[in-house]
Amino acid sequence: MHYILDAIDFVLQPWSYFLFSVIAFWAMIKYREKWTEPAFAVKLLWGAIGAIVFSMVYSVHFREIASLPDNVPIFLMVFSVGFFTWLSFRQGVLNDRRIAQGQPPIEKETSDKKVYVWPDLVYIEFIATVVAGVVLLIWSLCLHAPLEQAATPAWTPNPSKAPWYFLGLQEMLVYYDPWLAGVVFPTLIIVGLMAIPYIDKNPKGAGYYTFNERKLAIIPFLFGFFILWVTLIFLGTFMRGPGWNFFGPYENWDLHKVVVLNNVNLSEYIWVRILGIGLPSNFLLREIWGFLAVGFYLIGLPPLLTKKIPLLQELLEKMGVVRYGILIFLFLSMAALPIKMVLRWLINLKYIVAIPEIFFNI
Amino acid sequence: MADFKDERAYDSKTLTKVFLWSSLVLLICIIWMIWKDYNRPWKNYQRQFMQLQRSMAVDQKTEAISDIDFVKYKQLRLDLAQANNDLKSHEDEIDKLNDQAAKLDNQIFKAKTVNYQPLKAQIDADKYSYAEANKDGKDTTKLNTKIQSEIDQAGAYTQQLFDLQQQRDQVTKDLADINSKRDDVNANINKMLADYHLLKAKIDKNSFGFVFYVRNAMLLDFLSPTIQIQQVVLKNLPEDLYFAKTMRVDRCMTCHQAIDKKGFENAPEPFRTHPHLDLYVGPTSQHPMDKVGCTICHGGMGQAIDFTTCAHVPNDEEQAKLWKEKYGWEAPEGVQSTMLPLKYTEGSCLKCHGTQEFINNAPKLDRGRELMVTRGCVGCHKVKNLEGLTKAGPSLIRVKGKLKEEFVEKWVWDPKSYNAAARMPSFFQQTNNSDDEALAKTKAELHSIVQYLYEHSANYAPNENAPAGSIANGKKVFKEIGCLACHGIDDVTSHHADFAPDLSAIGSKLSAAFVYTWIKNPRHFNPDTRMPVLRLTNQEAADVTAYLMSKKNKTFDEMSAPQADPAVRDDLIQTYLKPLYGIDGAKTQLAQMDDKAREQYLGQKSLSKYGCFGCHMIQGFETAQGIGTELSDWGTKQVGQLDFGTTDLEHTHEAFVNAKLENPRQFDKDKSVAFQDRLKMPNFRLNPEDKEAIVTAVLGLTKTYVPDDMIAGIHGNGPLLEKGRRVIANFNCRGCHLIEDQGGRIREMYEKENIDLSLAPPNLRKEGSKIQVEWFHDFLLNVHPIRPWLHIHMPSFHWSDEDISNVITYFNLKDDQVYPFTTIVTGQLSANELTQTKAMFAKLQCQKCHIFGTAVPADLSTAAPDLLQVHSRLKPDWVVQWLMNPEALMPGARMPSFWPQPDDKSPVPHYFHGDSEKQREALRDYLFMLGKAN
Amino acid sequence: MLDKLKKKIDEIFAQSPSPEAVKKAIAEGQVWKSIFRHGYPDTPRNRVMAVLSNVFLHLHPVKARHSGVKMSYTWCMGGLSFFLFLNLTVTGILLMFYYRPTAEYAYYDIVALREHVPLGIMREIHRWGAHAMVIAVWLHMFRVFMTGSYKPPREFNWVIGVILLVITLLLSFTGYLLPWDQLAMWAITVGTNMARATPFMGYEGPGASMIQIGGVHLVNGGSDIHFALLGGHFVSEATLIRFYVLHCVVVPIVAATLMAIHFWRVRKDGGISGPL
Amino acid sequence: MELKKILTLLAVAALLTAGCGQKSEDEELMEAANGAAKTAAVLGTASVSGTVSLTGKVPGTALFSVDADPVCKAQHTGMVKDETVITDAKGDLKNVMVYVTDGAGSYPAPSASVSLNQKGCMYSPHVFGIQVGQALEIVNDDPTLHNVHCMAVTNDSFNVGMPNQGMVTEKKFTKAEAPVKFKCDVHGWMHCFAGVFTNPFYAVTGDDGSFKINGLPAGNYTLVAWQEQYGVSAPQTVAVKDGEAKSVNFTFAAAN
Repeated sequence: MHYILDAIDFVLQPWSYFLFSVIAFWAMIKYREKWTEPAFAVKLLWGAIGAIVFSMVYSVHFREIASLPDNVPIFLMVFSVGFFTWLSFRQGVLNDRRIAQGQPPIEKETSDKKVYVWPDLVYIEFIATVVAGVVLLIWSLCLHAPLEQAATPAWTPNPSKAPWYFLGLQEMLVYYDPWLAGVVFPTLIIVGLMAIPYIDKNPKGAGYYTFNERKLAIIPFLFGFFILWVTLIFLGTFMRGPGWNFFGPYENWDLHKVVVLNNVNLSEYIWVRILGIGLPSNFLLREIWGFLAVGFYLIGLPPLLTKKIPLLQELLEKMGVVRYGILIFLFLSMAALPIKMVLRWLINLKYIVAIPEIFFNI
Repeated sequence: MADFKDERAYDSKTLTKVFLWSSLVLLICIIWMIWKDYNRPWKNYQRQFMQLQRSMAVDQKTEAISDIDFVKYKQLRLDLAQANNDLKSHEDEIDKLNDQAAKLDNQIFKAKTVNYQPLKAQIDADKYSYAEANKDGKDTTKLNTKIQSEIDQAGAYTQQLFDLQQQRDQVTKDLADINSKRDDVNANINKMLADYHLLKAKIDKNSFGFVFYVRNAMLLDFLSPTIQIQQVVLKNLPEDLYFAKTMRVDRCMTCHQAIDKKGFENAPEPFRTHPHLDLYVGPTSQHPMDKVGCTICHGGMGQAIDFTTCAHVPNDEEQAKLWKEKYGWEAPEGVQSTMLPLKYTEGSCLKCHGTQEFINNAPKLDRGRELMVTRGCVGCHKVKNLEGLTKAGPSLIRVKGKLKEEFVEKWVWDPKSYNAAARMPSFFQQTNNSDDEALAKTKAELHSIVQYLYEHSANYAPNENAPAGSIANGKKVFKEIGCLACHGIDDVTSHHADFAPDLSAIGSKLSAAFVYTWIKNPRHFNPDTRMPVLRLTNQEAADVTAYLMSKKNKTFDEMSAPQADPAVRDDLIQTYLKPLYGIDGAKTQLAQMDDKAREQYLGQKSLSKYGCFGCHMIQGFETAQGIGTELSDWGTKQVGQLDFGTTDLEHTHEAFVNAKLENPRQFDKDKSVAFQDRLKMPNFRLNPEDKEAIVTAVLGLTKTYVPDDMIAGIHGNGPLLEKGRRVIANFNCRGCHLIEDQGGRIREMYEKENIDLSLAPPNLRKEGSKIQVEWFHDFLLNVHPIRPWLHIHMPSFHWSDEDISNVITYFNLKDDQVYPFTTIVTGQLSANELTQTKAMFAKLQCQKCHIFGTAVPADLSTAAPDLLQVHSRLKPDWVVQWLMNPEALMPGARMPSFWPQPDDKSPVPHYFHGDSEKQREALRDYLFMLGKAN
Repeated sequence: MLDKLKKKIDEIFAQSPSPEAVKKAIAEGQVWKSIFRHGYPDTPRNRVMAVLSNVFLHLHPVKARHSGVKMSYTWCMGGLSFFLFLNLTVTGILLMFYYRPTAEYAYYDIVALREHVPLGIMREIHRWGAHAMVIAVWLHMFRVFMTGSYKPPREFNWVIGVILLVITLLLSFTGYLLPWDQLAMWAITVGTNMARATPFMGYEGPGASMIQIGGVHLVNGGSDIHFALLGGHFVSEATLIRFYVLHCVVVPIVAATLMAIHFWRVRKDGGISGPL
Repeated sequence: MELKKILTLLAVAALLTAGCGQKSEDEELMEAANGAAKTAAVLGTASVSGTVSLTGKVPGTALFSVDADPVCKAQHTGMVKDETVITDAKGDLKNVMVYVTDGAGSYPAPSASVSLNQKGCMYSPHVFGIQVGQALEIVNDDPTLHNVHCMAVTNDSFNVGMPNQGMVTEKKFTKAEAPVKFKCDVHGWMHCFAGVFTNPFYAVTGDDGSFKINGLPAGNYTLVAWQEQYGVSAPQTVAVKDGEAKSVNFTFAAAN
């Protein structure tokens, strides 16, 4: 059995984990008709439960990590997000079929009718409250809240992890410096979320589940939510061990694991390796290539893309310059993370712009 | 339901059903929650303890009843009946008196409340008005008169009250008189039944009655529960939480209910009494519960009251298994301090006693610390309070004159092949340097080390003119004279000392001339050696030499020394040179060295690498620092900071240090480490007891905050005492002598071989109050036999003046002698007294055993010290005490007591009017007088 | 004798009013009316009254879209988030009775909750409730997005929702430090280290070194936003009290205020969304 | 599980309190008073007897000199026989103490005392038994100094000087202990042994190696024999009925 575990550990690397999640995401979108079928979904559920049971039974290490009290919410999150994704896609798919046949969505059938809030809504609210109370009580009765030894700066636990819901951000720190990963990107996430209603001018799909009518809104949102948030939390919880090194889910967290870290800055690539000149002493000159690259990415790329891709042109026309500009900026910002990830894996790129003198590294 | 048709999203009935069931489940959960909150394991232990106490009290009560003298009891009952009967005839009188008492009580009450108290209040109020009026400048004469008259009146009332009270007292007394007989009998009965009543009350207290259940019932137990958490708050031993210190609170006794109660020594855990109540926990012990608590010694979370969360740690696998079954124990995780396994608890003594040389009541820890010094742990590892001590191994400054090169190579290559009991640890042929390549390299290193040592050795020539000796007699002398106090040898199995080298194969190591010279005068070879001179005659020394030279290890002698390959040596040298000169530079450097220079170079590097100078004096390494990790607070190092490598050991401190001592190199297992970077700690081949002792000592090295006033040995005379104890440890005085009732290890041989213990070296229990300082000083400088009948000799040590004064100060302070410890006061005997004393002296036949100057008793084997030396040797007060009860001063003393305590049946009742104290003083004065006269 | 008694009992039962009558007497009595102002809500009027006259229920409209009250549509996640918030408020207040935010006591007060405080389980409820709330809020946002419910006229309420999401995370994060154990301290250390890198405001952030007067850095380790957040260079006792106040006073007040606006806007923006 | 435990506990406790609370102090004490006479331990009528012998090569009797003290010398002619191992021709051992280690109760000490004489610079008897609380009368019959050095471990040790002829010292032991060594520090050869027991069931073998233990109540007993040189024998068990006389023999193996 440990061959299987070892094989999984061997296959799972940061890049492959990312690749697999992107493939899964693509499959989720592509084969939505298939997997939203209840029968198939039940199989998926059993598969997920089976995978976890398998891991718990055969890997002591996984069991230990998974049974840390503060990691239990992760399972709650994974399963609830999974279930509700299915639920929304299921309803979306059904509605899409109806819409394709020229019928209104299911919600429309009853949305014009009104019901008294007492008892219908109030009652289910009560029930939901009671059930939630039961779940919370049982959870609390069965699982002690964690309490380790008293706080002391005298020694640092390894790994030191942020609360689980921030592990996505902590994972970003691998690829970007804190000012980006910890400050700029979170701010952009918040701003971007707030901007959604003002950017998404698609009048369709309000008040009912649908996919086909809102593809352009749903795919980027879910990519951000699933790939860049939820899976990164999972990764941060189960696969980041001492020294924030990557470990397979069944691999023991060895304190002494050493990982090759020969990352190279863009400036070194160009000045030293390609041009063979050596680094200029002035940092602005030194980082000129980085500035050019970033400048091109943020300023040059949008017009270029817009010109080349008809869909974007259409959007520009529909939305107007300002909205479109913001949209493209947010998209590029979101794409910055996967791009840097890929660059890191492919060419060991450390920084595109590296000016440690003023803590300005990109 | 309603009579209108409405749009509904849900079926009401289904919703109701769901609501009903989920609410029910919620209710059950809430009940479950309250039950879980109420039902805590510690409560169960307290109930069990009540049962235990109750059943014990029931047994004790039965015993108490059987102790009652029932004849007397029955008589008392009859007496009581009689007395009660008698009282019947006085019924009228009693009634009358009672009436009178009631009436008087009423009158007193009235006199107080109606007359006196209101008037008193009025006076106070008037006094206030008077003061106010005076302040305002008003006329106060009238007021003053009023107050005066009121005071008079109050006086009258007081008198009235006094009279009434007297009458009342009289009535009480009259009543008591009438009842006196009955009350006396009752008092007698109660006295007789006191134990019985106490036990009955105890049984009641520990019974599960209705009140018990109500007081401890769920949801009612916040009112006044009998089952409660118990704790001690230790204000003077705060716990250091880094940012702040907080009070240490120990709640262990919540379950360990009998920990400070006598009588539960054999009770099942957790109700057992502390095994050393006289020392710990007991209110009169040195470590009382309310001052010291539990966790400072045992570790663990004092505030926790659950078996697992308070961080119990089992002694071994077996106990762990038992605990898992019995208590659902889990290994503690994320806990401030886990408990020390019980077998290592002594280590905790170091928290407060760390600066002390030995702790006496912690034999395992003392042994462990001694081993850390004698085995050389502290040569490489810095350990707080064990610094600057004599090196563990012999000096190699003149090794050339002592050992053959071949021997040294064979010896270091594998010390145990020479002598399994040797203390020299094994550096080579260990698990991380036994592959062919490493073997070749280590051989080269060893060869160079020896070359270096011999190149850096001074010359030495022993005395070659030893007479021929007899092995048999040598063996006898060796065994009897006291060599065994420090050295071990395989001919003697009843005692094995390891303070100095084991001599079982010494003949394969040294030359006869060296041994002879060494025995005669060790300082001839090494001026700093601690080996003493035993004052042997030339013949005796030659005999011992002959004996020791007969102790050979044939197998070892026939072995050949490991062969070093110069090519491998050159490779090794290059690995040292490369980082400095680069590959080509290293080659050039090497080429410039001749063969000798190469040996010297590698020898020096290897000595540094293995840290040989930690234990041996080596020329060129006089100031080198030990190569090991500092261990001063190793016990509180985070487990995460220990490198367990790929071993499958449990991740605990005790597992680590045990494994490290078992096989220090195993942590290199599976690793790819360059030859020169591999673990170097040698294998000490410790036996299990010694290993456990060292583990105890190492685990005890912690960084724990203890306020200065709780630290032992640094207050008052502490530092002076410690200086003396340091000397005692350094010269292994306790190898022979019992000091502070510890040590005297050679007695083990006497006990095992059934030799009379009075032939063993003396117990130095009261030496400070016994021996005069001047004599003590002279004796230590120039040792001479006091007890010529003893085979074992007090040797002549090479002590510095400082050592001697430290030891003498130590003994005197320990016995509460007052500085400068020299006052000698004796009495003077009158002529009459002298006559009586002389007669008494003859009567007691002291000279039957005691030497008296030149008069020596016929049987030396039962002889006792010279009485003519008493005046210069002994302190007068001690002599008197000794005469009274030798056994108390020195258990097992041969000197009998002639004044048996407590029944003073003196054998000499007629002298000094039978005053035994006078008699003893007179004898003392006589002895002092005699000594001075001679 | 027995028969007589039985008869008597029967008589009493016969004379007593039927359950319906009792119910009616109660529901129409003065006391009931004074409290509820309406009868048992099984007629349209009473149902309307039930919602309108009850301070807790009046958040709701009297009637709602049929499609909107479906569990499959709303997942009840918004409601559950609110329930968890209330639950956390109640357990949090109880915890405040036992907890002192100082370095001496904080840790051992939590130990006491675990070991022996009556109903110390409230710490578990509080902690797990907090985790559950984070998830519930995410799912609520997910649902609102998937149903396109942020679309006009609900744009602004979505914005408030996003702020509430951030507030939820902040509540959880500030509370994470309070047990004052290694887990807490280092999670907060990792989490707050990023503040040092805030552009211009953190001393390790880009641009901070440019803010200087006469060679003196104005933004340094003792003056940057990280220092302000922690009350020191590192997580210490000062941080504990800061986070305590943030967790128990500041953030909850902001959260409650925004929630009120959020709920109010739900009503004003047309209740639960539905297809037009 | 816990609940069940507590319920049982409740029930047991209720019974206990009910049972005990009923009996008044008077009743309890009077009951005990009437029963008191019955509880004292009573001697039985059974007996165990036997012989202790030595197998293997019987060592010759060692001799030693007492000339060191003229008083002692005067009372003996020539060398004195060592009493460590004394056998008769058949190899039967004298001075072996046989006693019950298991099965016997506690018995009050008899009022008669045991006496230990120092006569001719020898202890007599050389081995003896004594009960806890029984008086030991130590007598010095010699006109020289003796000291009685009792090397007890469990009991309090003592060391009394007896310089006068005819001097008597009385001692008692508080705990069971066997053997207890006595010696004289003035005369190195003088020593003897006592066994302290809580019951009267012990005997010391005579010249012919025989012993007899009387007064045993019916029951099962474990016996051992102890000899100065050879230590404690393997235990033997014996069951006796009232009036029965059983035989138990012990043997020691001499070291060759």
